[in-house]
Amino acid sequence: MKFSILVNEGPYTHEASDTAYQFAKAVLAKGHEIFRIFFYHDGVNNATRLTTPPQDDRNIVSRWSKLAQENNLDLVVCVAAAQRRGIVDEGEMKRNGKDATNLAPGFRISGLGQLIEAGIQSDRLVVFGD
Amino acid sequence: MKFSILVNEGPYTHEASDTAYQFAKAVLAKGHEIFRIFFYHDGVNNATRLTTPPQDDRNIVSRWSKLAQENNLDLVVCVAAAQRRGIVDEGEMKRNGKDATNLAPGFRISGLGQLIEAGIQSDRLVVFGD
Amino acid sequence: MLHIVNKSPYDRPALNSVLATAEGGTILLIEDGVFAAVKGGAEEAKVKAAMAKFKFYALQSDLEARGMADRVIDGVTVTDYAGFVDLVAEHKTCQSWL
Amino acid sequence: MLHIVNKSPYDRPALNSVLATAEGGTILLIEDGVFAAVKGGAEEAKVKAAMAKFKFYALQSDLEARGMADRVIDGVTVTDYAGFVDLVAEHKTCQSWL
Amino acid sequence: MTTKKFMMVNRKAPYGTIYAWEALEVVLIAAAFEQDVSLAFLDDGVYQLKKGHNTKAIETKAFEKTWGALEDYDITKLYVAQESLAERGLTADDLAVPVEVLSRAEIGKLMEEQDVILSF
Amino acid sequence: MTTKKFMMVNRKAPYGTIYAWEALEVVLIAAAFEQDVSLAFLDDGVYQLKKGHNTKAIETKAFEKTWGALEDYDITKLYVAQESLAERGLTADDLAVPVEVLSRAEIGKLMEEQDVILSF
Repeated sequence: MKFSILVNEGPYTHEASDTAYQFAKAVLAKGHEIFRIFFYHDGVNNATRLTTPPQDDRNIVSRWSKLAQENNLDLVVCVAAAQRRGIVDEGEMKRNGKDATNLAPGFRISGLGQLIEAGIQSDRLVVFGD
Repeated sequence: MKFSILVNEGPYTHEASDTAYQFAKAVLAKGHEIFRIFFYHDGVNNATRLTTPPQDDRNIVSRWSKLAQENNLDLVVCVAAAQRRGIVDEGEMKRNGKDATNLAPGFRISGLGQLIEAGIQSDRLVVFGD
Repeated sequence: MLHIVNKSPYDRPALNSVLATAEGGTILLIEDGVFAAVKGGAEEAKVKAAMAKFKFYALQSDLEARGMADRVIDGVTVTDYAGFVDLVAEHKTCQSWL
Repeated sequence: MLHIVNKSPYDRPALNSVLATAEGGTILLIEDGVFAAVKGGAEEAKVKAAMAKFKFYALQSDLEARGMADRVIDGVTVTDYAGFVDLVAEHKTCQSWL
Repeated sequence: MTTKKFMMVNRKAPYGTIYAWEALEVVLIAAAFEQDVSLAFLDDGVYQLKKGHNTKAIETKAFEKTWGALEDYDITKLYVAQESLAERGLTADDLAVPVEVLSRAEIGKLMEEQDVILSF
Repeated sequence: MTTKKFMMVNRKAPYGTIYAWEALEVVLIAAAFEQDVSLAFLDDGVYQLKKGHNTKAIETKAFEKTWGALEDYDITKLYVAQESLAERGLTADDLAVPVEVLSRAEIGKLMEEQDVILSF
């Protein structure tokens, strides 16, 4: 079965991001496909490579990057939500005249249409948020 | 009278950051002093210069920077909360082996002790959060 | 003490918690907390009863944003940010019931 | 439908909202929602009564984290993430009551 | 393109948090994808529809104009829970746009007919 | 250094959000500054003190050890609302550390004596 996941909260602040990650792992372990994981609202903050969590704590951002790399997942960050919150890739940096990027490996920035497409193309869309 | 302000939520997501800003302006307009504005929890996300809000919307980050500059305010971002969430200045970039910074002008990163000091030194400490 | 409440009384127990904890004092309703200052809802009776022990204020800009400035419960004082600052200054401590 | 509730019943109206809206179905309690699955509290009676119309599940890891795995209300099925995935797969739609 | 039934469930008050606003952005995109979109307003979500929002002093954008524009996007299915309105002392006359006021149970039945439910 | 009476008011459940954990970091710093620190637990905040937290599966750090360490920082004033415990089916025996169980009204009186109240 084809799943998509929507993550609406940032890392550490709300458990939603942890729950979504554990759920995604379980979906894959069950042999299902993940069509897309979409990050919206503060969920876009899962995609900054500038975090440095305490050494004895989980690294939520790199955990997502690794999961994406190992399973060829499509992690999409909403561009409008990312602009409001300062999540930037090369293209956004140039377009908006910024002087740095912070997008972590394995994520890409795109439009909200990618969320609707995920809803259309997937058998199930599960929302994690506050 | 000497005020300090604690901001616990990020920009746009929760009204707390707006309310804190309007309150700070009103404190200054009344002729009071602001000893410090401390950013904790997701409040540290007020301090990223990488945001690009829609053109017809307020720019929360640059609004803080401007207020600080014009009134010589001390805007302090908690270092532990900033590390969890990816808010980085030059020193943090070097210390944690990061490849970019995103701290906006007028903010500085420091320890939680600065919040306690604000509580000790100020006549009033007002908390804005979720 | 000045109690600052920023949560809707229909969504969170913040206001209930103040009323059940503090003997009296001043309650300032801000952000979504201003819904407690609005006439006609199920929470109105509770706020009116609490007026015996608490003085209620509500922030004008948050009432206006929500289209509620014209239906504030009698006895709730509408104030602006300057008044908010004065309330904080007048009370020895303030507590935000987050 | 699968209703996913991640809010404490003592802090938010999410569970009440499900019970007042859906005719029946399955309710999965996760995150702070698992407090609704715990014996002995003021919300227990409501959950027990709702069992006539709803099948209740609670996420084991969230119960364990909160020290509540040993006091789950009889009739609530404790499940892990694999079970969570199965529940989503078995129901045509799911709704997270945020 | 495949057309699915999308319902956006709004249970949060406006302005206190951004969820309501960003939910509306999803609604407009779903309409642009020519999906069968409906909106449900329950609990504090009904406050989003209150007429007369004046957000000048809090410096954020108000909803009212966008509600009015939904019809241009062929979004006409706005369902509002009667119980939630009544609990807050509101009636359909207090709302900025025409809506269908239904009981929670009726909205619950409509939820069962959806393919995708997005909640904010 | 000036000593002030700081009270940290905890009303949120642990793990669902980070507030409780980051509040604890403030408590430890306040103690390092030799302030007169007390903690109040109301509403869902009482869940923070429940004994037997096992966070291995959710991969976050548990509170229990830190509560035990508070005494080393001379933090001994932990006030827990009786009504909040009872509402959740808990008693003082369910808690990971010794606390003073007080009525809400008694905690309300202690709040009045504080210089600074931080809420999370």
